[in-house]
Amino acid sequence: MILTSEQKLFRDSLESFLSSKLPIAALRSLRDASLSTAYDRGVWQQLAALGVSSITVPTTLGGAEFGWLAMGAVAQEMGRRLSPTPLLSSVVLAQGALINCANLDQINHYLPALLNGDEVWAVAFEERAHFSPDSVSTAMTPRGLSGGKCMVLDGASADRVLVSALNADGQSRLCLVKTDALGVKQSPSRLMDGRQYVAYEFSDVPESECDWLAGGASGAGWIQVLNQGMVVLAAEMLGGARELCERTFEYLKEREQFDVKIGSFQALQHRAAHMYSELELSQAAVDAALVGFDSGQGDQCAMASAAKALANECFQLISDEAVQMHGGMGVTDELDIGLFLKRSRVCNQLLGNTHWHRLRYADRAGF
Amino acid sequence: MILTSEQKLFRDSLESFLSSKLPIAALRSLRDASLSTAYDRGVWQQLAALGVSSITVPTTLGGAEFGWLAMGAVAQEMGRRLSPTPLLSSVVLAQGALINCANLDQINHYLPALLNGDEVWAVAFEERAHFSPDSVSTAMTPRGLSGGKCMVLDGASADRVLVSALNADGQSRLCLVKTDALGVKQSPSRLMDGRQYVAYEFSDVPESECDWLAGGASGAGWIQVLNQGMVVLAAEMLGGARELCERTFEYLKEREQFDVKIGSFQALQHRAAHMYSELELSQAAVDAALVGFDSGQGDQCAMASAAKALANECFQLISDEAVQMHGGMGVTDELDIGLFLKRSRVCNQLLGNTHWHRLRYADRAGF
Amino acid sequence: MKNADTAVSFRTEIKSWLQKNCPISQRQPIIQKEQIWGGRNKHFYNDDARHWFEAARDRGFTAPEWPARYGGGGLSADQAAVLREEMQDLGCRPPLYDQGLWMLGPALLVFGTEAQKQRHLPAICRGEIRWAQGYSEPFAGSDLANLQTKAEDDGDFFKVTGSKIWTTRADAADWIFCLVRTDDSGPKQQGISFLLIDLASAGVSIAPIPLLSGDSDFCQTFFDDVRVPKDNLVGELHGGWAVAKEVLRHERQLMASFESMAEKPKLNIIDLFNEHMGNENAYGISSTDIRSRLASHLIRDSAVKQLGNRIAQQHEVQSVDSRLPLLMKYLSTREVQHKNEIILDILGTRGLSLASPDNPELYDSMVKQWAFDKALTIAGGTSEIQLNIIAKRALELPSASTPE
Amino acid sequence: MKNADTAVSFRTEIKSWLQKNCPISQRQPIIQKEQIWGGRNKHFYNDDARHWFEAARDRGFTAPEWPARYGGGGLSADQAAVLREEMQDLGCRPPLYDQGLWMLGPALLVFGTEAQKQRHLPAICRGEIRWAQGYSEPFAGSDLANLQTKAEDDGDFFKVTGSKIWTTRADAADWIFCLVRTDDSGPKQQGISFLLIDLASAGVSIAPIPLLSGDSDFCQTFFDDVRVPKDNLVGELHGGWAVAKEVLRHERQLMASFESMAEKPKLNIIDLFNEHMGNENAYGISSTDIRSRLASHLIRDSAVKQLGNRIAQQHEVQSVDSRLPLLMKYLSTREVQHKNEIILDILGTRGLSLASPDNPELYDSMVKQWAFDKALTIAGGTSEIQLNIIAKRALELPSASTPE
Repeated sequence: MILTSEQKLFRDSLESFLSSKLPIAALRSLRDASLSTAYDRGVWQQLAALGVSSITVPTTLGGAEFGWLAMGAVAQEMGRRLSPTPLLSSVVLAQGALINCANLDQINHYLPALLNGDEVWAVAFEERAHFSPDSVSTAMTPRGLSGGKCMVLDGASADRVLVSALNADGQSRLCLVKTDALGVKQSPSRLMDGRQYVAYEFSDVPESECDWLAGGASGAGWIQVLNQGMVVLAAEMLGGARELCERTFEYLKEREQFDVKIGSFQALQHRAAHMYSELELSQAAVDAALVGFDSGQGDQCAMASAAKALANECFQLISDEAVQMHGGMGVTDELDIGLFLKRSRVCNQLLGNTHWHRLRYADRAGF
Repeated sequence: MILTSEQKLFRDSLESFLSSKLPIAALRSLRDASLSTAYDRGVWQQLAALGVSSITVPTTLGGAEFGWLAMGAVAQEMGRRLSPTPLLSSVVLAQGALINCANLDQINHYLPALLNGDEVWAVAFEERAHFSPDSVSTAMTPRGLSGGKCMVLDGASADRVLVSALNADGQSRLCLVKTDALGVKQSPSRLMDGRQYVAYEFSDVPESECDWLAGGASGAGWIQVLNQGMVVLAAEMLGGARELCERTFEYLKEREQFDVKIGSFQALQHRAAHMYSELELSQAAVDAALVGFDSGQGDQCAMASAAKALANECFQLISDEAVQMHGGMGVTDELDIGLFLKRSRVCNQLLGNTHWHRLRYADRAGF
Repeated sequence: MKNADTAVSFRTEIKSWLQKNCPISQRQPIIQKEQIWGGRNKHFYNDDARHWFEAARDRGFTAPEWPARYGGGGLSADQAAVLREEMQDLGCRPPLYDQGLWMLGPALLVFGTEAQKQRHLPAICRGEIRWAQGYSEPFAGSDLANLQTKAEDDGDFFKVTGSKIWTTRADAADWIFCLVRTDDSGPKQQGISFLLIDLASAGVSIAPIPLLSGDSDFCQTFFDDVRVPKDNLVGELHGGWAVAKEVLRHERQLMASFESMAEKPKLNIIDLFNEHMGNENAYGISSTDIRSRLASHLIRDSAVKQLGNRIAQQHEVQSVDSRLPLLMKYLSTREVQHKNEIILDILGTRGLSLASPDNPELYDSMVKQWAFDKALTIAGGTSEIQLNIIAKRALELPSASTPE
Repeated sequence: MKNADTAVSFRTEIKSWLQKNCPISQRQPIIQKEQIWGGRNKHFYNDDARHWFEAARDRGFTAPEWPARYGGGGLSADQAAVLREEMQDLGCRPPLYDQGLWMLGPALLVFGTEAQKQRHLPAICRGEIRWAQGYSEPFAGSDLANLQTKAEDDGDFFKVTGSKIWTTRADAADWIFCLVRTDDSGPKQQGISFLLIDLASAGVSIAPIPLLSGDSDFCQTFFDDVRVPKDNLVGELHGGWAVAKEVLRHERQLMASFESMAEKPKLNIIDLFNEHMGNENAYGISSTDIRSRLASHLIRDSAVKQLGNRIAQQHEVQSVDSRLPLLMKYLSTREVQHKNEIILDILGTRGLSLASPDNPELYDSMVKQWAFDKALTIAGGTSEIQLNIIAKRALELPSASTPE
């Protein structure tokens, strides 16, 4: 991706911060932490102070307006380190939804605390085990908001949660609820990527606890937020895939078997070359989607689906090959390779698997 | 496949006959022959005299009752040489349908001429561009039999054609019609495999020209005939794939580039080993289905679909790799490699593509 | 079989013996924690397991084809096949799990001295000693012959120093069979010897290796000047490579049939599909994709089994295409991995946890299996080594110093 | 671009020039038989084609970036990019097809003498001479340097003997650029020279090679004591390898962008899908499979183009990741082949004919394209060679005498 010098400077400062504060060891310790911990909130406040929460926010709203390419670069750096942060959950999805789907009063009321890291939010939009954002049965009834949501990223560490639900008029909207509100129950779990995902149960949450986002374009706005989530996740995944490629190619150059470097075996060379080709191919699609968000040009849904579909396949291929090429060491927990492998499978299911995105792409392309 | 010594003797005599009478050159001259020629009928009569038309026919009906494994072995030898014969069209499909779906009078009336090669038949069961034997709109109307069929193998050389059609009661049955009967129109074409395929147009063919096969189990019988057609075709395809493997592996041992045999390049070795693994894997499925026909054990539809699905994938993989590994020579018409490649693509579409068979397998397996 | 009547009566006898001696609970699909492993610290999950083990042991059916004088069943190949078929038919669990049984024993029968056979084989058959395997080393990997663990001559003993990795459950084993270097002056495949070592010896220490699945079924085993009596040398001094290849042959067969040894999921994959793949999302027909992939897997999986049967039948008629057995490990391990990926896709976000309080244990164990099976294409000869072997031995492609 | 105003006015000027000079019929997707090839036997499909060719030729737009003094357009890289964009925008067909234009010319600009440039470049730009390429030989293949065609010193001439294969349409060409061996005493990449040969010379004979597609676009060209003036040597004597690599670089770029040069199907693949994939059979949802594969292809195809754009943008800002261009041929040729297989599957039994009276010509041409494109992963450096190059140059993996 071609960044401006300003964007590069930003990415480089982030990179050194992440290297010192959120190396892969951070994920390892998170695995053993209590289920209520999704990430280090202190580190997140420092990241917010560095501007991570305001990258794509317009200057008119107090943001940095650095653009989506910069966001992609940050996500990629986090992906390289498997950094547990609420970038996707709180910034891209929740804060994105606030900006895209709320009215100006709501934005002015809530945004500052998100930008400075004082608050973190989550978004609850899944009701099924396979991505299906249009399946919404959670609804506002005369007795209050009721329904269940699963797979809420970082949900147990959030101050508020945006819930996709049917409002009293039966329209699908986003509803902001404090996570400690009456009638909200959380069941956190840690999936195999070491990250926290929460199932929410809403039982007659009083109307007074619900703030419905009520911007003009909330339907289309929410779709665009999901598109942005898909692409930022794809960028993060490619960060992981790139890290794996680099580690694996290094290993091929170092490891000796049968008195030669294993990287001199042509069968492995061809597979390595294929991995690298797939990585750069996918990167091109992700970059194109990021550029598309900045320019507003092109079919945003199609570009987002292309990016996520390729990132899914690419990360799965490369993590499989990385494990196999590392041989016995690849299946141990001593190396980090397995952590990336497990992350790849979680990411595959998040925000749409490959087939889902292919079919959406086909829809958009008119066949 | 494990043949009895009797079966082996039979296969070996066939093999030497085919090598002298139907080498690949026979297919090459067929390509340039008139469209009305599907195969050399004189050679076919010799093959019939050798017993090729009676392999699976019960001795009670004058057959040899050599079993389906022997049939598979013969098909494989024909596949190795791309031999243009009506084995699939006239013996496995048409004669098989006669035996499976007709009553005894009909069998006694028609079978002898088929067994001794005096007559050859075709079967017309396709109405669409993708295999769909259940889609039958050809029907007997008060004015006679009317409808259209496509992809009739060897149709223009057949004396009679079995047509899947709705009888006067609206039941789907097979109807035997002489190919020169009133109201029958044929349009032959030669597809890229050099073989003849015919589109038939039936316009008010008089009832008197139609002999409806009327055995007890004509529905189930016809499905089993199709199963047998699928597996014999799969055996033929694997014959082609095996021939390609042998030719390609020989080429890898002979051809020098960069001062070494190209077969010493590990990337090619791994791909060759993979080709061979896929070949033997598919062979196991085809053999199992053939054994299943002989024993009557197992789900015949599931085994047939497994065999055809694997043969499709295997022949496509191996023909692609054979072309690529032969380099520039692989894309010329000088070598025979391209003939196998083209045959593989025709066979893919005949009697069901991979996806069709996977879904049928899933149906049978209950998911 | 020569005499059809004998065959029929043998089958009848076996069937009724199994029905009598194998309790119903031991005919259920096996669960890992209920497997019967031998050894000094033998533990039975319940009385039925103990009963089944003891009955099989006393009849020699823990090692049906081994000679009766070494504690085996003394069955012919044909008879053993009948026993296997009948056990499969009833769903009988293996009465004993042990690497000595699977790998060391067959090699001892070929290479062991009479004294070694008498000492070790009965103890294996009877589940008295549990064995671990000590082949791989941290710096050897696929290049097995590159091993560094040294056994120095020390009179009546060898003095062994070094370490072995991937020693499956060495922490629960009593003895280990090891490849050690006794001479490093010549080519590296020479100068290797095959030693049996009591893990209770002074100087042995064992550390589990955590895997990406979260389990630690494998260990690294360290030897620090461990004294091993020279009686424990199997085969020639410096001639251990031949013994090792025999063991390896059995290990690869084992890996190829790994699935049948492994814990069976409580839900088969077809039921899993039917239970989970409804019209789940906006692109509801996306289950067609998984349906097609599952069908493809099941078709290939059947074909792998059919290929295995074909090899077995060829053995029976003694007309073996020696190329076919080379394919089994490569094909079967790939297929297990395909299946696991399909399971993950069927489960969707239900199936992403290795251990979670609110996730049904069933799904967790499937995901653990996915992670664990990533090793199948590595252990016991990587897929790359398998392809090298196929290219060289089955296809006879020219050598480019391709290792195996 | 330095001066935005200039840029805008240049773009405006180009657009209006194109609109004026490129007839509407020349803005349709290209059909093979309507391509404009140069040469002594130049033939125009119709007057529009002649008009478009002559207008482009006179403006130097057959070779926009070549210097005007050699008949080119004399445009800067930025200006040429604007021209390309505007031509693409209007759908203008290439005004001239020629291997001299694509491959020889760029190499002559680097390695040719002034006399050679003046003699050959204008004739190329003006479509007066049609060129063929003579690299491959029957026994060389990917191992290009292993060539055997000999050029012996014969005073003011070379005497050339041997043969070249895969000489695209040599039967229609006027001249050929060849690699020949002038010295076989040293390493094989040395002792090669780059010669220009008039195909009208005595001793040249040409035989078409029939392809599996049924066409014969390629020839084998034989040289039997052909006398070639020494003026026709390009680059150093024995130093032809450097020239060849420059040509090859352009050929690989050409192969990567082959699709845009090739005949466009009259029906795009999405329309083809919509037209043909109804609920055709009992397993009617099987079109989901092709739908998914088609989406996958289109996604990858877009990504290949996006990668190409990224490389172009990097060129603009002069910060090129030199690894990326190495990927293009491998990725793009694969994708074309994927597309062709999907087309076959969409067409089903409608699409299995290379030439048949009752099959619409449209489908035949698609199938021919399928067959022809099988060569894309072979010609101009096989995919295997591309992977070797990526492994070595982009990934810097250790050499195992992997050829490129």
